Amino acid sequence: MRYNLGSFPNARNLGERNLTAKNGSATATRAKASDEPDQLPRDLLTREEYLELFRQLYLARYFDVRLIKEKKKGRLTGTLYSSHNQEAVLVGSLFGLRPNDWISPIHRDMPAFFMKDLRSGWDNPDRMGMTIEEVCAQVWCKAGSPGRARDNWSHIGKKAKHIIHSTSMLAGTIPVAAGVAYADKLDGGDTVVVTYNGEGSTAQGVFHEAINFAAVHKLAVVTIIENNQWAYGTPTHLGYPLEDYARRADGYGIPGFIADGQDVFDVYDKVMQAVAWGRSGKGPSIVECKTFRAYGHGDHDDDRAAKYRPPHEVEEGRARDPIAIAKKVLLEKGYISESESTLYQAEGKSAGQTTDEDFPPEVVAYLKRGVDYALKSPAPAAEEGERWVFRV
Amino acid sequence: MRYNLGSFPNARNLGERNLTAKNGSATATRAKASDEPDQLPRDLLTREEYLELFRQLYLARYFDVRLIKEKKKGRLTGTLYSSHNQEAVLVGSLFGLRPNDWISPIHRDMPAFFMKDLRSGWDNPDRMGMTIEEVCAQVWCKAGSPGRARDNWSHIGKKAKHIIHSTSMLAGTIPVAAGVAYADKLDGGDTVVVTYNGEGSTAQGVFHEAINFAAVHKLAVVTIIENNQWAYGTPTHLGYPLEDYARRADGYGIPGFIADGQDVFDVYDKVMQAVAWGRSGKGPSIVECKTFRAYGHGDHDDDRAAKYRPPHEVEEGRARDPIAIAKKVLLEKGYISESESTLYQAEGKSAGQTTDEDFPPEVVAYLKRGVDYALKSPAPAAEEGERWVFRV
Amino acid sequence: MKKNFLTAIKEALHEEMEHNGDMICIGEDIGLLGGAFGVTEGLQERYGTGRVIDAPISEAAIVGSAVGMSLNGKTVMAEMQFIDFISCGFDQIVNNLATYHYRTAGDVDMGVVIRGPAGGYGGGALYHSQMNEAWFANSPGIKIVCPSTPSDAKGLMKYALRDRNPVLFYEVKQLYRDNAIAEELPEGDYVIEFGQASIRREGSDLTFVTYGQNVYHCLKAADLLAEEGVKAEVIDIRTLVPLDEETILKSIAKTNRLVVVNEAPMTCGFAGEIVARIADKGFEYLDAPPLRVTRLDTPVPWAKTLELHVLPSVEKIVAAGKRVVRF
Amino acid sequence: MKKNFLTAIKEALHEEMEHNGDMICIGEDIGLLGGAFGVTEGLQERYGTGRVIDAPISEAAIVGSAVGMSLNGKTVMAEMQFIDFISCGFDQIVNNLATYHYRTAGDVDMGVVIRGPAGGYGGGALYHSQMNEAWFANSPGIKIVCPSTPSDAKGLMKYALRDRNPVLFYEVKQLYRDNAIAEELPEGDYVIEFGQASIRREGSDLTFVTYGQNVYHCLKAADLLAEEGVKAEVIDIRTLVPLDEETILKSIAKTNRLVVVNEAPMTCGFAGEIVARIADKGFEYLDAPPLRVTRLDTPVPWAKTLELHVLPSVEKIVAAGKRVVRF
Ligand SMILES: Cc1ncc(C[n+]2csc(CCOP(=O)(O)OP(=O)(O)O)c2C)c(N)n1
Ligand SMILES: Cc1ncc(C[n+]2csc(CCOP(=O)(O)OP(=O)(O)O)c2C)c(N)n1
Ligand SMILES: [Mg+2]
Ligand SMILES: [Mg+2]
Repeated sequence: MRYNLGSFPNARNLGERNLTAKNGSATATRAKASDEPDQLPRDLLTREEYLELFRQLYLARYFDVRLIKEKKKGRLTGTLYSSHNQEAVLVGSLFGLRPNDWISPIHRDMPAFFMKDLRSGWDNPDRMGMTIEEVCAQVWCKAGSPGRARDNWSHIGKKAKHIIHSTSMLAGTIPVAAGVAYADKLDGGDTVVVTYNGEGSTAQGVFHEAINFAAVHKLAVVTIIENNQWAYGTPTHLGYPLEDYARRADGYGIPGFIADGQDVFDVYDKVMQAVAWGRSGKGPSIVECKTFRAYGHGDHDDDRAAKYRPPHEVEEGRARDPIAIAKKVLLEKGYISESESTLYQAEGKSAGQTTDEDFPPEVVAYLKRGVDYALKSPAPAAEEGERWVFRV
Repeated sequence: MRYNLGSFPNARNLGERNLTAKNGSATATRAKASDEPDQLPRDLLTREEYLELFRQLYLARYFDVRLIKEKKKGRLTGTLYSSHNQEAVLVGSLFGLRPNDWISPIHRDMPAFFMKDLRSGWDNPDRMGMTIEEVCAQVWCKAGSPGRARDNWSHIGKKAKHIIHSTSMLAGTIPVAAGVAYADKLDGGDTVVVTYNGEGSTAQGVFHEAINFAAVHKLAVVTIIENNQWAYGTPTHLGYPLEDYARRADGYGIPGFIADGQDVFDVYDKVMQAVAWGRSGKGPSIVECKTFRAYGHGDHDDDRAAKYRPPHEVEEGRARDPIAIAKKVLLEKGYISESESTLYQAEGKSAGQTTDEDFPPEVVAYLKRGVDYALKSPAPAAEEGERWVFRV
Repeated sequence: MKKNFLTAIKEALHEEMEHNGDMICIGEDIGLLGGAFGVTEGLQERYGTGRVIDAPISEAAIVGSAVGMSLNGKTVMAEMQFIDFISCGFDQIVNNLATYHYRTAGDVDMGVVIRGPAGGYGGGALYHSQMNEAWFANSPGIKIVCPSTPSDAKGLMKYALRDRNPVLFYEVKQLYRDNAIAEELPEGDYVIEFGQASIRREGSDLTFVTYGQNVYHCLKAADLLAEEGVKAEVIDIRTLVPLDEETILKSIAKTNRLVVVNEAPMTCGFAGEIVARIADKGFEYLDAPPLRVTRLDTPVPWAKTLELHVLPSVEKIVAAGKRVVRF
Repeated sequence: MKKNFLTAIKEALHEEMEHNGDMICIGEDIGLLGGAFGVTEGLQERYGTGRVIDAPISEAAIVGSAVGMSLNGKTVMAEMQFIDFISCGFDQIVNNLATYHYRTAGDVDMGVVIRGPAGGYGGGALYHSQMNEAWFANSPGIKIVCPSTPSDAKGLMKYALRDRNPVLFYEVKQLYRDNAIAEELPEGDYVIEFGQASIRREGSDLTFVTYGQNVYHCLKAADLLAEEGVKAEVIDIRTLVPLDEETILKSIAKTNRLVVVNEAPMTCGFAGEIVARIADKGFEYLDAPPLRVTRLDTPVPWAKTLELHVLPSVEKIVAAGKRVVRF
């Protein structure tokens, strides 16, 4: 027997991967040019909206930083899947949605639960998103969580707020999203359902079944692929033969957009195009956001990740901090001044390096409200363990 | 609540479907031009090989016709999934394989089990295919079947002959094929694995998982999509949003060939290109063969199918009989004379309309051997029902 | 007019589609064709392609999208063309559908009924003969139904489609067109609540507990035993989850002997579950070992000789009955 | 040197990879990372990317391709990152892998071991806590193993990798690095044949039958009962399929009392299977109802309060022990 190992894809031979979206190189099927808007969606945003997008990046970052610190201090249970360095994907994709659009965040998208429809007012009680209190109560594993701490971390949601709950089984929520969209279409609605997925998860069979079903029925499902270059300890080329995961779309004849996941405005543009496509009845689409996972897969993996990932790649990946990139845009546009731009300097810092001073005070205060609530919330009573198996 | 039914794909509104492959219209990713052979594979075939291909069409047709008649007489148990009118897909795809290549036929591919490596001699005992006796014993549900009548109809195979057994679960054999190819590659081999699948089955999750895996590892798996326009009672546009199922390939960056499934030579050409691609280590590919299901999904469905399928579509689909099309080519090439061409006239006839005179005598004799064997073979002994749960 | 089992289910579906404008049906070939067995015939013609979906061959997407439709206000009937293919949608059922109410602390309920033709004795071989209910009985959050008569089928199906809990509905395909069991269906809006076993024959010497087509094997066995003076009671549990333990216990208190019959593989099947519950809660009643007559721990093979060898038969049931009364 | 549970399994894998040049390992993150828990550490470095495959996140393709590799002459270890995710490869296991030998009348055998971290008590919530062995026990053709000590884990894993039958290997992840159970591993080529229960503690008053981490809960319960003068025997079955009924029956013949403990949901779980078998074959030995202490029929919830409420505890086991001795 001859072993012929050389010809197998080798995880240890990463070669050079391109961590950023190449402009104009999108080989994936795109929405037809005639369907593209005359101006980029961001051109319609006001200065205030630009600033709000920017502020939300800080909010997402601060939430993650705070959780990392709490976890390090042993105050949280379960695994933390950091969204550090991937905030632009969440903020940019959520910002342009209508309040009653649906979303389904997954493990790395914790901030999405309270950032949905944040535009309707951070403290607006009618806002179509979860409250910071609810999300913190969940993270702290308390009865105040909407799921009463029955399933962990990102496995929450809220029907009334149009946030779909996921199981752990990756890509398993895409068919649910398709079903939600189907029901909405049947009722003559025009909401869009945005699902979040890691690039590794796109290999799941149910990913294919769900997108195929959505494509046949032209359902308004936007599938965001957060391509952070790693699926746990597996690099992208072992999960899919092509560099651009957006090309998964080609197999269904649906648009596959590619966004620079570090540029919140580019994410906003591409997602808004996909959303418009869906809302107008043209069907599902995929938006691949090229980003980079800053830390380990989960916090338990930080040390091992430092070994399996090439240091230069990590450095390069972290260097493109979404806060820095957005800040540059705001400066260029003259929406903030030089001196304003140095007020909060969270960018380029690891969680441990940041202090509260690196974030706008309203961001710090917002989270404090959540944490205070969580700390005061009790643990669920033991007997609840046997409740709600069936609806009675 | 407003119902908005009009915008759902309507099975009753078939519109005009194109039942034949349009030359040059293959929108699917194709093997690069530089990889295409200078001449078509068929150009390398001798006159004798042309005639053998032609003869094998009769053999496949006769097998099916005989089974239909037996079933009608109530002599067979289980469901018959007729391959009538789809013979060119089987014959054309099997003809160019090397003896030790692997295949995995499914429900509509019964003739494939004994037609594999038929080129090595119909009666060659070392041939890498199953015998007509074995296959008939299976159809007659007898102990002489290689599976001893433990699973039904097409659920047979033979490890030593490199024929993979399928379960009923559609597309479930593609990962098995990928595993076979992987093991072969690891051992430094260069066999190719050809899997057969209906177009409807491509919607299964495991189809996606298996092709993705094969594409990542560049495994020599050729997936043939027998697009016979119907998946049981469901027309193609309700299973996939695009007309050409070969475009499934685009999502994996692998070649997607389209063959005229009624033209045995075109099937041969396209499959041989796919096989060469795989054998040379370039990875998996898909070959969509456009064909048409002559009867019901299974024989139990003949009457209902006559209702759910538009008569003009059935007429048009049956009109392009693969035997007639091959005959025309042989005539044009001068490989048979006008008078030879009228010797056997199975083409254009339904099973019931044919007699043994419509087929070459050696074909009739070959099948007789199988049927005689089957009739003599005993039913399996009851106690065998509890054997082979585990290997002991 | 007497109606068969299939017609009873068809009527239930039509009535619920009529009554509930938010109900959707999804499955392979259920619309244009009307289903492999014709159970859904006429539905798409009447309610349109929007509410009656001919799905791609994608069991996971069928179940998963049913979950989403239910989340968004619908009631969904999802057909598995054969219950055997449920294995391809397995994760969506046990981990998503079944747990949704639990993990959301009641925020979300699931109005999803998964139904399909099931069971052996028809020469269907490994993949068209299964009774795989035990997988789901061991997956908390799913109700499981398996009726044996047309009227039970209708009443239970209508209840299932109104219960905002996931329901798995096993339809014995050998009974679909069995004229011997055809019957007049109750008038009006006939609904049977879950958790009520039906005593199909009264007896004092031993109790057969069963469901599905084995009900008829047990009734036949009871006939044969009666010829020898042994009076067997036959209980058709009708719903497995929830299980009517009370009726079984009451019977065992009287007969002191239990034989459970079903056609799933023995190990970890629902027959063993009934035995285990009665061995615990009815221990003092039992005068003989509680027995199981089930499929052997094998797949269902194709050839008739083989199939009958591994499945429960009237003979095997009679033998088990004799064993417990002679103990 | 004492070695922990995880090391024992790791050693078994390394030894079999060394000994069997036709063995392949496949799973998510098992190569470059060395597995989520590190069980496969060092394998890819040593045996290369050809024999140790970092698979895409595709459980069905992992199992299905393992079937194909085995068909083509290989022995395959397929890892589920958590045994919970086996639901995504379910069809390939129960309908393809498990039945291959049966439906080919022995032409094909399957040298495939599926292994993965399993079990609760770790705050893993619904999808990182499962013991779903009953699904497979009800699916003929799969052997099922669940060891509780490092040496059992090693010996059984090596046997599994040489048995040309499909094997499902449940590794209790809470035991992986539990120093309290670390032990010297037997020298040499240590292999334990399936179907041999291990009597972990002798006793004469009642018998606990269990496996996996509940072995330790039962031992602890036996300690507590001993303080009250009750002598409990503790049997660790080690393999569920095949099951060593003889050892259990012998014990019951002596103690006349049975309590089965496992952490799967009660209904149709393996605890019920053991009860049903003993209720049949050991009926005359039993002086008290055979009891089960299992997870409640709920998913495994996250918060510690909730999780402990639904899982078996030493207290619940002691209570069941008292109930049977006082009966
Ligand atoms: C069906 C399934 N298989 C395996 C896992 C274990 N798992 C959790 S996260 C993960 C990696 C996911 O990678 P990716 O989709 O790229 O998302 P990322 O974590 O990078 O954001 C794996 C393998 C799972 N949750 N579900
Ligand atoms: C997983 C699964 N779901 C459903 C079925 C039932 N079924 C058998 S054949 C068939 C239609 C297949 O259509 P296609 O793949 O186009 O093949 P064709 O019969 O047209 O050759 C269906 C739905 C099955 N066998 N497996
Ligand atoms: Mg990733
Ligand atoms: Mg077809």
